[in-house]
Amino acid sequence: MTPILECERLTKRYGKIVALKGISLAIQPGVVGLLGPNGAGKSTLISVLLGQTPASSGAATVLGMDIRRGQRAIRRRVGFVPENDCLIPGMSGTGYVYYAGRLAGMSHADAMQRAHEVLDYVGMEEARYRPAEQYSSGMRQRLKLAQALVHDPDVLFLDEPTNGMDPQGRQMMLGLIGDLGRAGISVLLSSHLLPDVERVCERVIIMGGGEVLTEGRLEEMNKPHPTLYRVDFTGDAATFRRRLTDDSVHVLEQVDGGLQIALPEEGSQRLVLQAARDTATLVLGLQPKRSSLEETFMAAIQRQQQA
Amino acid sequence: MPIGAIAALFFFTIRQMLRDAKFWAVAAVLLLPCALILTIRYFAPPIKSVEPLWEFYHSAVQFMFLMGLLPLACMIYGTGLIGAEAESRTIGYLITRRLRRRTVLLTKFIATALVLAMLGDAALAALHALTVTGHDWPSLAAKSGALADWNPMHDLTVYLGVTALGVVGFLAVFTLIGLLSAKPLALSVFYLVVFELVISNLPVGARAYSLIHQLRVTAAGAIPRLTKLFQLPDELTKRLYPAGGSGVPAALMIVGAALLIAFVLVTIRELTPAKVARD
Amino acid sequence: MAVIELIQLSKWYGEVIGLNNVTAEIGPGITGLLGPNGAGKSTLMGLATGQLRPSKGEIRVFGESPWDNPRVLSRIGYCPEGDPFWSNLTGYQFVAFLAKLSGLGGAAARRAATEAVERTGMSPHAGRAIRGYSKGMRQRIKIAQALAHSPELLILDEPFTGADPIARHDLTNLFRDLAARGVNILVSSHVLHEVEALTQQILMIDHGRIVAQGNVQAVRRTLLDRPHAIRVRVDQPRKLASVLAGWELVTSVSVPQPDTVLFETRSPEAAYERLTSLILDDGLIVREIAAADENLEAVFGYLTQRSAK
Amino acid sequence: MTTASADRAHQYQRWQGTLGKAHWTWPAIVVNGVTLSLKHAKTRTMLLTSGVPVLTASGVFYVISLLESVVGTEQAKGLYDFLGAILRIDISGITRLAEFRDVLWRSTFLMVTKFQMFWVLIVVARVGAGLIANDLKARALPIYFSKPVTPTTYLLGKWTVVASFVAMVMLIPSLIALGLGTVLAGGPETWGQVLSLGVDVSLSGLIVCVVAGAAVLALSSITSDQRYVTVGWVAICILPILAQRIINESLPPEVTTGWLGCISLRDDIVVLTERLLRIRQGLAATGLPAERFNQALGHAVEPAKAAVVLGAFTAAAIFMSWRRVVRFSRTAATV
Repeated sequence: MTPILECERLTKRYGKIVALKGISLAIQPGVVGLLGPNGAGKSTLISVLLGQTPASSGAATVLGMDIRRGQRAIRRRVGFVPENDCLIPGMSGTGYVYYAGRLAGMSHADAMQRAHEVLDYVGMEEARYRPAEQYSSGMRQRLKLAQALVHDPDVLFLDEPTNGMDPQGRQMMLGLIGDLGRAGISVLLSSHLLPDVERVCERVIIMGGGEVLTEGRLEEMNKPHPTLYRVDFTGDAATFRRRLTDDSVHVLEQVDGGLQIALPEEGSQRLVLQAARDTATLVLGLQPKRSSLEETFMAAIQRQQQA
Repeated sequence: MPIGAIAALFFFTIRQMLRDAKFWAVAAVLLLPCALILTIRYFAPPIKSVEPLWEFYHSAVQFMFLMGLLPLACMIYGTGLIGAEAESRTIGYLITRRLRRRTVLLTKFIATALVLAMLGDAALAALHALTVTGHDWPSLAAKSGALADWNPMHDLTVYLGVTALGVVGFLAVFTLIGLLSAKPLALSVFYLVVFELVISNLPVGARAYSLIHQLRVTAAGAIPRLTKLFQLPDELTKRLYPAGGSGVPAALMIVGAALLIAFVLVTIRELTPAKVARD
Repeated sequence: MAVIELIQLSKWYGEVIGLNNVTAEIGPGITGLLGPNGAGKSTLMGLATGQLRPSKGEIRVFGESPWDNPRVLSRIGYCPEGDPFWSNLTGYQFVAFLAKLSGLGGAAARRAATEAVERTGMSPHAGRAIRGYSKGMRQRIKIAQALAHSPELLILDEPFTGADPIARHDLTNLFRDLAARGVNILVSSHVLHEVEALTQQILMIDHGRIVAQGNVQAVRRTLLDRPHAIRVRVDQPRKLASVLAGWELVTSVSVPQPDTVLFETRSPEAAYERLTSLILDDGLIVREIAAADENLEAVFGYLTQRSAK
Repeated sequence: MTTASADRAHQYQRWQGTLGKAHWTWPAIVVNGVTLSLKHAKTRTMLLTSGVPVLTASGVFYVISLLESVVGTEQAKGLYDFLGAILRIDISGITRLAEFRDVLWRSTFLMVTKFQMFWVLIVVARVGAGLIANDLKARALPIYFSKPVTPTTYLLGKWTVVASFVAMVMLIPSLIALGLGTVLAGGPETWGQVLSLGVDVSLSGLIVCVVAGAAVLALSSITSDQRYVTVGWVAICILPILAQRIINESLPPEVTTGWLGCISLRDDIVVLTERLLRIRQGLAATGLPAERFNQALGHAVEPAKAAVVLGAFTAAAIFMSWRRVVRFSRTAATV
């Protein structure tokens, strides 16, 4: 599959500060997470790809179109959801999405019909007729997504879509993004909220200090460890520990309400349950140690800081 | 009394004022008369006597500067003294610390008044210099009758004082207006038209409440011939602008009243705009 | 002794309700203030820092009303929500000025500012104007000004919004460290795993009313009518699921992923015990057993849905 | 075959339509800007009341035609004084009015233009000040520049919003007055004269639209606070008028008819309108002694100089707002 986006030593300087240090990247279609600490260059990369900020050097193409010459053509097939609120005061939700459609080049009828279609999709009921200033932050986020979808883009850039939203709002937003991915729209989701990226992205690109540190499929980064486990239990800790070590289950550390253990070999979880039943201990949890995205993220950043 | 905190806020207000583009826009407006005088002196035929110079100088200071540009500058800063901080929501930092609200208001008021007074006096001095200097004084004086003995420096010193008094007065009134209403612009224009344009010219006691009148009384007290400028019948002039008279006490009373009400308002009212979002 | 006391406190703006007749005590240590957007968190913090006046009832901080009261306010460090800044100032100037405003002398203020900037990891950026800061840096410099004058009570409104994992990691340790040294902290947020990492003591607000208060587990137990969810990753999920469906103490069973069984029960202890013996007797290979909703997110979801009914 | 699926509405559907050419989005910006402004009741009432003085012009035309029919009789005296008062042209005792009608109509429009300047000041301040400033304050520019909208299209759209309101205040009521006047007063033989007058009036109206639009947009692109733009706009309009008055009084005529006479935009526009309506030639051609009508005319400044000053000012304003908008589209609009 042709990549939706390619960069060749893309660089961007703001005076002395180098925001993008010669990034070379190819992003395949699908829902991709762009992860990185503040100031890693995520927003700058999106802004350069959208042609909102000129690149200092290097080249890049979006959907095969060069970012310097094909700027307007790119914006007809790309949708952008900015991080901060960008409502036009005095306009209703419908009017706002309709206007976005018109700005994308849609006719009056198309824009009006499509506006209501995307507002249905983001679950905006009666509120779409009220002025947008009165919306809660969750509803504003949905409105921003609707304005980016109105001209049916093939690629969607999202800048911190769930930042500052409460759990219901975040779950709703991530649901919508996942659904878009399944509907065949490629999504580039820039965020610093790891749980959100974990929940919705297939692949992740970790950026730091204007460079790409690592990239890859989410499963590889998030593999459960075969033998390292954490056991949560109630009952007499001492007898349980002794019984475990007798069954050659190595107890690494006692943590609040549980034990960090290492199984002798893969698949021998039964030993733990057996030991528990025999010492009248109740196992409340048996969880493999997962190199969570957070650890991969931290490791990537530390490696970059040492280099 | 937390002197350290008050000093910190005092110098912070001054530094922020000088760094803001608004300050240079206000300075430019105050220096407009100078630009005008320069063009006129460059193109005008040479004057023959002191009279036209005297008249132009005093009408420029009285009607254009004291009655027009100075109140405008004080309006821009006065209405925003608390309003600007509230709008940028930085007011929360100032009123949740060591200083009571009225102390915050008073400190910011004094700092702003000081800077504006200096700016006003500088603009006045520039106006004075551009109008009065560069003339062949003796030959002019010879041909002008009563005004031959005009000493411009004396008038300048009087006006420097009057300008400072004007700044303190107008700033106090506009600070109060800024606290009274969410849309201070409309109320300020109303105050300027009613008090400083209408009431200040009525032949009735209410004149005393207009700041401009008090400034004129102060100026006329120190420059007796000034009353010629106001074209009023003699006995009225004597009653309103007595020689040696001064409007300072009355002006300071207006300032005091405005600040007192402002203190009460700033103490009882919520200054942080509430952000309300509904589903 | 309670640090903050709310006595039948109500606050409304026109006809919009901020807080609705709330009586509570926020004690020493770290208290997490939770609730969806617009629930009343910022209103409560505005009242506690003397910026808003109660419409009805009373609020006392350190025993006194915080309104226009320097005696109380100088013992509080307040980190507001959003981005209120004098953006032309550098980070250091911003913190030093506000330290002086809290009564610290020139030299003491400079020292306190340098230390506060250091502790929030902002030293490399302190010399630059705030205008150029990213969202995470703005959060950290805001927190620096709140703790520069070493207050006894820190009121932090959504301190983690916009902070990336590293920043959040450091800030969490910083707050824990401060709490260990006796500083009371009231931290509001709606990103639950942030609060979870900080404290078990929570006060939950929704639509202006207190929905729950106390330790998370305690709050969890009070929701007994809500079944516990348990997730099991096993090699033959269908088989396990069919057996579980037969147990009457199990209220619902599902197979969300090809290797996972998710079921709900009203009596978790009995369920765990029977589950262990079932797996051993039937020789299933289990890879993971975990409570699916012990953490805050679930507790939060139940509570706010309950109060929404 | 209906694909009945319950959450059909919540499924994301692709859209097969085609997007128009990028440049044709500026009418959408215009329509949006105008409708947003017209939502405010105050703006609507302002627009209605601003049309009234222009309609009085058709009343003046009617009086002129009445005078022609009743010239030489007793009532004419009253009508002469009325027209003299309004147009400040003393035509008492003139009997051959037919030739005068054209210049009298043109003088009426000059008077109307001078008066409408006041309304242009207020209406443009009300609708124009926030055009870019509010977009900056609400950080709404990404909406425009994440879509295929170019800075030029954006500016053209916003400028047309101001121009359409100025037209509503100046141009349209004038043409209506002209139409009413010809119906009431003139017969078919006057249509040729009316047509040329219509063209001149539209041209002068257009000049006002261009200058006012460019000026307020330049100011509006500087700051995100609409109030400063309003204060700046009022200052640009009023302060130069005061300065021009003082200069005219204190400097000799040969100076004030040159470059120094073109300081205020308002006076320049009035001078250009006089030239466009060919009033000075018209009044001179009537053979009336000068002092009878010089009150109706503004300060005699060379129209060419006034045009150059206006042109330079408008070009500078357009260039400045264009540069600002390009910068906003470049840095994702953070002021």
